[in-house]
Amino acid sequence: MSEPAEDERTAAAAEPAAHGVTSDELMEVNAARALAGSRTCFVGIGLPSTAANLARATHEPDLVLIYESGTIGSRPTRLPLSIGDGELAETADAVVTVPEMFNYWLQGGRIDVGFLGAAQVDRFANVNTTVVSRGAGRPEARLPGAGGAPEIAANCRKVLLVLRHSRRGFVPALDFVTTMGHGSGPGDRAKYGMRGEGPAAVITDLGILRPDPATAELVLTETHPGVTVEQVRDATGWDLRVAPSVTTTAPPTEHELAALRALKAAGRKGRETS
Amino acid sequence: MSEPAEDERTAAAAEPAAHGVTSDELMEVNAARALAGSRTCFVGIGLPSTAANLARATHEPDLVLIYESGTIGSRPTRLPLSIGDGELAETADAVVTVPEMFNYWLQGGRIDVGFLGAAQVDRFANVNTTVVSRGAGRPEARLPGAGGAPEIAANCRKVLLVLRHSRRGFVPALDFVTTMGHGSGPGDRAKYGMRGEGPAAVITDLGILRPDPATAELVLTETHPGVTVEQVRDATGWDLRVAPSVTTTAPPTEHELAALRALKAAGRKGRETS
Amino acid sequence: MAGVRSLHDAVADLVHDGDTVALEGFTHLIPFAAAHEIIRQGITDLTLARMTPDVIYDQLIGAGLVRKLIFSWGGNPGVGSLHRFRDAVENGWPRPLELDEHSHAGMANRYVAGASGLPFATLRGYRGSDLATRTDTVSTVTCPFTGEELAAVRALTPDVAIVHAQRADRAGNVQMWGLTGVQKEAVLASKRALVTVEEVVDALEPRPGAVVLPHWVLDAVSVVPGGAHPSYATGYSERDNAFYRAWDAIARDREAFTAWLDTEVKAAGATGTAEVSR
Amino acid sequence: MAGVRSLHDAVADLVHDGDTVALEGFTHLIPFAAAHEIIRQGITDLTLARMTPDVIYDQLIGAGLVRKLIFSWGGNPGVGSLHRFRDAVENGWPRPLELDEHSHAGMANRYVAGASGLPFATLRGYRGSDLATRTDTVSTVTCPFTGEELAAVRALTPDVAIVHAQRADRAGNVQMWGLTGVQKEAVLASKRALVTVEEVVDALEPRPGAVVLPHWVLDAVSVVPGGAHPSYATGYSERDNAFYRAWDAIARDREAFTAWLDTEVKAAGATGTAEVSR
Repeated sequence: MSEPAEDERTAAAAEPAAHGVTSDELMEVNAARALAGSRTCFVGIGLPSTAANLARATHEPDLVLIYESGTIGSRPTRLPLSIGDGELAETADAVVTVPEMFNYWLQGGRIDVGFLGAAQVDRFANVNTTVVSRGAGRPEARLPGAGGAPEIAANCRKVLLVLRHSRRGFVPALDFVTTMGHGSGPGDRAKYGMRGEGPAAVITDLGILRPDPATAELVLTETHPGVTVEQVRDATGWDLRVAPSVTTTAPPTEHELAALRALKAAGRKGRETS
Repeated sequence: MSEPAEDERTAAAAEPAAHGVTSDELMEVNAARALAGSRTCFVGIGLPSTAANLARATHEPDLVLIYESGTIGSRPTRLPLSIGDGELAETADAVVTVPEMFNYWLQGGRIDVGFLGAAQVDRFANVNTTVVSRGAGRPEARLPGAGGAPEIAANCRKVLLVLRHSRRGFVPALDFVTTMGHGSGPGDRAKYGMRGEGPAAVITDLGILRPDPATAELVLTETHPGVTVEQVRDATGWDLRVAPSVTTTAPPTEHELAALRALKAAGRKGRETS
Repeated sequence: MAGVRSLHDAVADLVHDGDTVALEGFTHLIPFAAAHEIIRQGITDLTLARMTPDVIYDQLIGAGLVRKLIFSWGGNPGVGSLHRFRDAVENGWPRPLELDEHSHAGMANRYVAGASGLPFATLRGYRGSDLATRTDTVSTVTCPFTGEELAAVRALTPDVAIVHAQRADRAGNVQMWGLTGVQKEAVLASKRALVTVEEVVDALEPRPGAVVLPHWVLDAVSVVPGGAHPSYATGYSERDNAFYRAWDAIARDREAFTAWLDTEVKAAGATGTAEVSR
Repeated sequence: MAGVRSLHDAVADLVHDGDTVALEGFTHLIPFAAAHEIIRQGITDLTLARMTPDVIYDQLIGAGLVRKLIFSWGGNPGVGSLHRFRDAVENGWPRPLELDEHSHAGMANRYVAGASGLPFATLRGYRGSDLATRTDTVSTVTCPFTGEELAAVRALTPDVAIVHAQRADRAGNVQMWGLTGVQKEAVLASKRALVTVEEVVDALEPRPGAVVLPHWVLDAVSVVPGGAHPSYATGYSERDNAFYRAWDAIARDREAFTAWLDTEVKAAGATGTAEVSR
């Protein structure tokens, strides 16, 4: 369920966007904002963890962070490298076993938001983190696999996805459906007996896509400052639908940006010294 | 699974047997001896708990006592009144939840002996602790119910039963089968997919019955000192089979008797002061 | 989201006539004070669920508030029968009592299924027993891999769970330790949950064997020191075994029981002195 | 019955060619030293089970000892791919690797079923996912009460479980705390179990969050201080994140990996200095 190569990609994507803000920072700030009003979040490692911790550091100080390693209510002071960093347990309200986490807490339907990364997403916000085809005669490229994602997406009240925008990531057809988002359209989640409403937003470094309530197909609803609709359509592997009025996301506030950069600096420092 | 009225009955049955030893003490000492060679015992409250604690105090100091309240390796200094007395937890190697106890420890097939009491037993060592018929037109007499017994008897490697001998208790046909012992004879446990060998002995205040390996029917194999075979047959509600050579149980040693009386005195004292 | 509330208000808000209520606690931490508040408020037609009914359910049953009991072992541990329970089952006094009777393993797994959001649980249980003939919440399921037939029990999802714990913090997070039985499962299986605690503290220092229930899975926390008596709260009190033994004589007689209920529960509550709550 | 034994002897006795082995630990307490001993002894044709294969399985796979992997997430957490795992899957180097791939919820429940003596477990899982099309250990089961169809996963019952823990007492009882993941389930699901520990102490003082595994469910305990490195043991060490990042470059290249394995595992073991055991 995680972004496998967070560190490397962050470095690559660090070119400044508008106002000295990188496109990754726009993604992360908007991903954090998407948690407004949520009480509990099942947090994937990598970008989702950055977003959830930023939300805690800014507008949702009481957000309960839940990591699949068994921690409930973690309050890390730095971004964890792995989902089982010691600080996640030491600062938690409760630590439970992994089976208890998946059965009582996730499957029990108690968690507001499942926040996931993805390698490939399709127009119905289904996710592939398993294998990617490299064409005829070549072996499939192996991704990490499902992790907790299929059941996180099925059992949380809603799902947020965060990943960088590219034609490699936003594909017309998944090579493998690891995690069902909206299936093949409206009604599919109900047909499969899934609890939550499914993916409510896909936050990228270019903007935000949301499912059309009527068709469940992802629609571009917001772009980040300085990003055009055409840029987003170019970076999407299918003919991306666009909302009648696409708005621009508010630029990061100084507080958001400072909090995000402090979290990341603490994470780097923590990783070097530990 | 427990003897409901331990205290009252102990008082009533306290008339001295041979050598100043009561018939209850003979039962308890022999019940403790039946644990020889066992490593782990799932302990019912009442007589089984007395026996298991006496075994620990005498010949099986390393016997691991497991109580369904969740304690593994309890070392009580006095006989607990209930299965959830604080000392059982405080002295345990581990305390687990009740579901974990039944699923991982009992159903997992890890426990050598299940030690149970009973209200009614039949010739195949099936047990009733649910309801007793009081005859036509009268309501059934209500007993406490199953507790852990059905799964203890199914999942431990073997089962020991301990109860006082009477025609009310040793009946030709159970009014209700709460807990299957040997069913209706050999092969029944295998038919039901049960793990352990089932009841290996029924220890009473008069002697010891054991299942005939060929028929699974309980046979009188031992009487306590001063008890005749006729006495046992008279106290049994069916035509009790008797082994070709019935032996006499060894009288309690001074050590056994002293340990038993010390445990009971500590139990009484603990109950009064707590 | 749990708020710290008076026991009176919490019970009045969360427990309604006709509800299925699980007041759990395996010998330890039995929520007697909350049961007494239910009695004082006369909340009735209840279906009560509990592995070990114990004296707490003897009192609720004798008070005439219970229509049905879901359980696996109904005795006064180490002492004898629950006479009010028996009187209700055998003689219908003060009203008939319907039973849904299980083994401990079955009851524990019914709560596990409820807590896990599953409609049933699987176990190696009830084999060769007549229990399954008297309930419609035991069935069978076949393993799709091995073909083996196993017992299935229906998930238990009470309307309300009530448990007692040692402590809560000011946010309403609850901490309990010692024998924690099936309480977490009962709370998580239920639609609503009330916890009575010995005290509220500033911070829940981690303790060996402690279970923490986050405030956001609870609906109310009430401070009721001694709220488990005659059961106990490890670290705060000891089990009042003398009360359990004395209960036998009280419960054996309908009049003695009724008098006890009037003076010790109904009158005590009216003056507000029996349990300090805030 | 666990005895305290040298890691060499414990591994030699308990782990055999062709076994299914679960070396568990969710980021925390990963039993690296035991894995290195398996590599030194060249125990091969293994089926490895683990929720999060991590660098430990990258090493075993790269060493050519693994025939099949049962898992749910195979990455280097926060860093990137497991290159030896990918090389085996994508290119069959040094040998082909068969996969039995699950979700975390499915894997956790496979261990739960194993620990519980059940042939399968039920969950709300795999719905709408292609995962079930590539494994024969996911199926469905129908609730006998509601008719709902749910996912069933086959019990996982490894031949051997190997875990790392903080401490053991002289009887071989083991105590671990911090993130304890799925280790208890893995140990109880397996036919044999080996635990490496940081130290042996006279008595296991109770600790918050501690899990105790009694000696009588274990087959051997070996004292291996630092035996989880580069993973960590809460209270004894911190996660060596630098090693995890450095692993990416080592594992990316077959020759670099082979050289690393020779010097850091095979040679180190030969001199007996890498892990102190007794």
